Amino acid sequence: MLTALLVMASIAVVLGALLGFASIKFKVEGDPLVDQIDAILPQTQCGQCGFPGCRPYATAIAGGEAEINQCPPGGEEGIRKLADLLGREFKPLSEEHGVEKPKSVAIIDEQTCIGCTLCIQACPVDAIVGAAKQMHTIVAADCTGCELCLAPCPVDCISMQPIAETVDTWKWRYPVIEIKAAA
Amino acid sequence: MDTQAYREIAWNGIWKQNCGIVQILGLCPILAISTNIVNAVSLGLATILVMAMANLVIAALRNFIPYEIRIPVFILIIAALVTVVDLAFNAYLHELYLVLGIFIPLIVTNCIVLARVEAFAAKNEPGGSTVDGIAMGIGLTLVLAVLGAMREVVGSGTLLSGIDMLIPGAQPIVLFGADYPGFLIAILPPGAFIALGCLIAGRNWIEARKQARARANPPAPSAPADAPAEPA
Amino acid sequence: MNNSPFVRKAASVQSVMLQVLLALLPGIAAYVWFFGPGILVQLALASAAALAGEAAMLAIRGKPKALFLTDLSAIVTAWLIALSFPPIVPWWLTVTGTLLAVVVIKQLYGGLGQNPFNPAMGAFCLMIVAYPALMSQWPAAGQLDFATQLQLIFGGVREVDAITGATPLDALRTALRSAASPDSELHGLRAAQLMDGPAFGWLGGKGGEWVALGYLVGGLWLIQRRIITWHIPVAFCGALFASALVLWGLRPEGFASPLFHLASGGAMLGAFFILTDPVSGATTARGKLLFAAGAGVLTWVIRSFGAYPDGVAFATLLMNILVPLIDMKTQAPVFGHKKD
Amino acid sequence: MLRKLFKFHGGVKPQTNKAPSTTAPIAPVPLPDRLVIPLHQAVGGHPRPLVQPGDRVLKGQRIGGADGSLSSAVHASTSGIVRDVAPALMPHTSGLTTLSVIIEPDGEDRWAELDKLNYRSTPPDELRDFLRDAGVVGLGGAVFPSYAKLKPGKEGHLKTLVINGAECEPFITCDDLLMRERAGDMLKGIVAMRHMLHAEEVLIGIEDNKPEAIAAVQAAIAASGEAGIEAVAIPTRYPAGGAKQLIRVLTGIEVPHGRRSTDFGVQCFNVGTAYSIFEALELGRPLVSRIVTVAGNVAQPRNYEVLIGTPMDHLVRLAGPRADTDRYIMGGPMMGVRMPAFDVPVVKATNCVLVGSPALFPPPPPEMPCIRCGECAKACPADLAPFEMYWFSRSKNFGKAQEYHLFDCIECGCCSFVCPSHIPLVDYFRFSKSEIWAREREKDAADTARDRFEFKNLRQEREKQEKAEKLAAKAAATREKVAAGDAATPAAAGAGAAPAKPSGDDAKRALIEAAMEKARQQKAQAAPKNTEVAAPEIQAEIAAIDARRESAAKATEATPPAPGA
Amino acid sequence: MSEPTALGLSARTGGVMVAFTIVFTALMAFTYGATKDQIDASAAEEKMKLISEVLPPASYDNLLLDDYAALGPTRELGLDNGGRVYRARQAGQPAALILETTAPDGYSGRIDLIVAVRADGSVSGVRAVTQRETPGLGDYIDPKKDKDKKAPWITQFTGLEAARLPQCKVKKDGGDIAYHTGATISARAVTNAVARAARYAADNQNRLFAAPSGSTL
Repeated sequence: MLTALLVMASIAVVLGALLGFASIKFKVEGDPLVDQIDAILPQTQCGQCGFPGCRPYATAIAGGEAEINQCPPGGEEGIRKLADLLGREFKPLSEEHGVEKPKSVAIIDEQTCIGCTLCIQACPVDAIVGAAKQMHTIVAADCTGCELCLAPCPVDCISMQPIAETVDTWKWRYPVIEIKAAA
Repeated sequence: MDTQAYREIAWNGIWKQNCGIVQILGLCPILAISTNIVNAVSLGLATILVMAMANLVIAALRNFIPYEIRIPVFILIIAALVTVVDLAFNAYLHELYLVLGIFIPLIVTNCIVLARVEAFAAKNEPGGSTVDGIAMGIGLTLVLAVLGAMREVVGSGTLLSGIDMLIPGAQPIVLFGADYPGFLIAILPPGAFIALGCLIAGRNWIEARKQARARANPPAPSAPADAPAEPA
Repeated sequence: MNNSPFVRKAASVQSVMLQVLLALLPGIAAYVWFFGPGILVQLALASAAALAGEAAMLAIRGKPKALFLTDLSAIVTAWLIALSFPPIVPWWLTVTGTLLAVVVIKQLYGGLGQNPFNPAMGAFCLMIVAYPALMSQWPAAGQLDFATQLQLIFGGVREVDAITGATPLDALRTALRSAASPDSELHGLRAAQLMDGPAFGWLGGKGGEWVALGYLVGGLWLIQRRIITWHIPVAFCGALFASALVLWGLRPEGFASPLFHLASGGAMLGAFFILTDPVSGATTARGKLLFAAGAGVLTWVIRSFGAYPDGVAFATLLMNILVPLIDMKTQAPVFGHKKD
Repeated sequence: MLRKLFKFHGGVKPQTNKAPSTTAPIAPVPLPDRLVIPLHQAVGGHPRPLVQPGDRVLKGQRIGGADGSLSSAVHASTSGIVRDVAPALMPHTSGLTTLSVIIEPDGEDRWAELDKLNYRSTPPDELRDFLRDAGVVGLGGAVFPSYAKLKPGKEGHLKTLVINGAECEPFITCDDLLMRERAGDMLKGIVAMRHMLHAEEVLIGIEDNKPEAIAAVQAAIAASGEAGIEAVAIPTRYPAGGAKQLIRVLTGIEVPHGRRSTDFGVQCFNVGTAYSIFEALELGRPLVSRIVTVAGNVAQPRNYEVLIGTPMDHLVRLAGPRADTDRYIMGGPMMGVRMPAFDVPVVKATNCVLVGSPALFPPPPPEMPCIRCGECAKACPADLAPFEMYWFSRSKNFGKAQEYHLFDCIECGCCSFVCPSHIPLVDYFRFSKSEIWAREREKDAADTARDRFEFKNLRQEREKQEKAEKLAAKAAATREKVAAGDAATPAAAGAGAAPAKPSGDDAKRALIEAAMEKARQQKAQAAPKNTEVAAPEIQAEIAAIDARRESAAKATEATPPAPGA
Repeated sequence: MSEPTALGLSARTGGVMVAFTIVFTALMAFTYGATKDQIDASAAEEKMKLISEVLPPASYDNLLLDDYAALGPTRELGLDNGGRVYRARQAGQPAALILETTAPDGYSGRIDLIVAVRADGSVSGVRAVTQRETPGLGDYIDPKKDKDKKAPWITQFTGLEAARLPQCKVKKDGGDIAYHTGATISARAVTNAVARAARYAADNQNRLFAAPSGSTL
């Protein structure tokens, strides 16, 4: 009886000490999860999720402070990827954060623009060029379609235009050949 | 904790996070012991007992357990409780003990016990933890019971055979008469997998239908009471 | 409107399946000749059950019935079931087995092309585990007339112990066990001597060897028609032969000869018709060799040491599980990426 | 003289249907009313237009200039007037438009002044620029600018120059007829290419179902007296005319996906390309026409010498299309592209206009599930496992599809051709490829956006810091000044320090001001925001009104417009 | 709480671990002590129940479980690691021997049996203790698995007289014992083991009864 107790106790001492030691020695720093989440997010930096940019949202998801369904530009596919990555259940896009829209770019109506630079400050990716009292223009290739420039414009000269399909962006559709029940 | 929270925990354990057919934990005893209802339910009851006690004890002691050694301590506590139950079965329900055999000690390694302790009891107060342990145990027992019933009925055409081990003098129910040839595979291990697969499919089907119906007529937006800390 | 290519070869699933059915005919003819026309009743039963099960499942799953019922894949499954079950199992056993194959093993996994397991062999395994006694009773060649067979198939009470025996495979294994035991009168006899009984022919079971020859002929025709390739039959037979040869060579009194293994049980049916099922089998050339060789070795192991008499069905299912892995690991190098 | 030939894996033997269109010689085509010449006809950058509506152009005049490192010029195919430079429907399944020059012929078909060139005495770079400006591209169907391929590899010379006269697609005979009728000129083009590439040997691969062409080419070689050029008959099997397959058959070399064949000492050109190089170098004529087979559902299948930009229906009318014609296919039945309309123009890539009808090319039978029979893998000339790629493409598991070498697929159509389940395998692969490309574009865009966002944050942080430093410095300086000035001239100090006087007080005022400004802005924003509920037309109207007001009262302060309603 | 050092934390976790170990080991020890007698009694009862199936309790009057002789490896009984022989006595006179025996040649491996042989050489009864024969095929040697509940196959050995022992073979081998088609091997293995055990009991009866209780032969 006593032997058993002694054996158990000594195992306990060794094990306990070892684990305590290991927990300090092998501490893991950093959080690669945030990077993985950030890679899934569309990087529009639109803030519709309620966070100031994609990375802060990724950090919030990793920390369990945000749901995975708050990113309208990422759409349903983005939510599915996040759900897969995190092993969470898929949820439809939360309506309070917006709806999925076709990819667009902002266009400045150059007749109306007064050159106030407010949109330049709002643009998260520096895709608007121009200077005070000068007409602004948007670098379409860099525009993420975040719509953040729409609200600050005092003369509402910015509009969103869906990206048109070209031969280079045209996609073959998923082949669907109807099998008729009568066939 | 209020009643609503307890109800949430219970529902979680019995249906939403059912360890048998949702988390698919503890397969070894589920598959091995569910050859008939009596064996299945007996092991289920033993597991409920262990889970309730383990959750209670660990929730009560959770503030004294350093984070670094929590797993060995949990295992130690669970092992001790299982040993107690094992010895008790051996002493007072010996015949059943012979049938359940190795599976009572194996409760120690049943992932569901450690999973609940780690995921719930270590973070919640004893009352809720006990309810969680019991609910999870009931969830497991229900799966075991249904599985046992399916396999027993299909495999040998009886129900509650071996009930006399629990209640002396009780008689099993013979469903299809003595001439029933028996679908032997149901009682053998492959049958356990097939039956469990059917159960999982059945639950998924119910859930899918529920979701489809919810999508068809969305409920008025109301903030549902958040379940207590539930790991993903 | 469709895109290129705008022309197509005249090939269809239906014609593939039809040729498989035709290739089974020589074996069936030998079967009828030696064991009586009872097998035809079983073939009809299985076919009817398969079509009924398929139709019901297609209706439930909302799939086009006419298209899938005429692809003949259910009939192929039905025939393989009837040919691998003992010819005198009761009708309900054939029907249950076929329904399990078509409904559970094929349709529940998604129907044609989706089943990871060979439906016929899946049904065989389920049935032999569920009804081992019924599935182990084989009449010897010419033993039963058609009336008795019909009575056994459709009749109620079966006094089968008196009139049937085990398969030649099982009989020889039993005899070899006895021969190995010092208590037995058969002690010390070799396989060739043990095969002196009325159940045995010159290679395998009496009659059974001719049926196997029929399957071989049909299978060779399938290879010639390019429906199947040589890889699977050759690898399976080779592996079965080789593994049997080793222990037979060492202890001929304890193990059956390689030729006996090839000529008995489901070996030929498996080699040409079951393992070659493209849906559940390996598809790459090297994968086919590996898959079939594995099945061959497993067949011999199960036959020699397992709890059930024949091993083809279990070996097939076990190798079916490995198919995705085998296929993944045996991808042929693609154009330009070969290492010379 | 028998050459050791190699085999490529797979392939199929569809009915060739070549005989009817080879009975008559190549015929000219009368000038159409209108030529539509797309500016982007070759792989690479979009050429920029060099003409404007109303311009008069001569045949062979450049109308599109090569743009970027890989691009090829475009020329007027006949003399006439430029009617328009506008997007027009292009010969592509998508039915999209592309910037095109629309020319109304004047009927004179007058050549512009042509420069010839002695290739033997011209430096290689100049020669390549000349060919680029002559618009010479691969006429086998890939339309890759030829000048970019006419560079010897790193070693400075090439082992084998392969000339592709295999023409494996059913129905198409344009190369066959070219070789029969113009073998001598074509050979001159080949000799020029050999010169540019410093090729040791030239192998002209021709499928053995074209004995006349083989004989003609052999005769031309004999006549030219060139050594080291050989016309090789290769077994007829589709797709023997695929560049990689032909190289494999003739040399045994397999050029992997994503590698240049010059790295392996081989380069491959189409016979049509060779002929147009001859025309460009020896006659100075840029690529303005090509030989096109018209076949299929027509009364007299035949080959025509067609001006680039000729509408296809104009061309097909000559061959007598049958009444049940329902589509044109550009190319052959295996890899051809269904045209979105009948009047799309013939372009440099058009080797054949295949006229289709439901009877000739019936719609495929219903698609059955894949039974993994492996027929497609047996037929695949790229040694792929199409059924696996199909499985993953169908479930949109693109990563896995790529693992099975999706991008090695040459879309030859052999797998779809043999599939007993009638699965449109190639369609799935096209779908997957374009999805993967789209995703890569998206990912690149996201990465750029991330970088730019991070940079902006960094910049803002830096600016804030600099501002704070500046402020602090300024404050310190003022304080010093105040401290110093207190004794001397309090009045001056008061004036000077007013904006940044006691820091607490000042900051507070700035805050208040900022808040007020913000409120003003918000108010300003709120007003137009009301209009968001209005219909887009009304919004546009308001915008227009605003614009007018804006321009009218430029000098005056822009006041927020009153709510529209 | 400040950042602990590795050694400090080790000491603390080690200490806590020991405390938990001592408390819960004590709990187990206590339960063990409390249930030990009951468990022993249950185990003995279990054994007696099995024995009573092969030998009626009325045919002896000694404390059977205490009156045994241990056997070393015994080839005749198929015991590779030894076993026990219980000796039933009526009024001090030999009544029966209960032998643990093993049939090594079952279809799926060894079959452990207990065989009761009366002093007159007849077989009183046989039971399979552990077996792994093919379910539904060869497992009828265990009466619990035998479909024929009224006359299980193994009861053919009950009361088998000494004179009939030479015929203790399956019918296929020319004996009296019936078997099921397709599953000869299991039946033959058990039958042969019973015959061997009976022969061994007859040959060694005196020696077995004479050995002191608890001794090893």
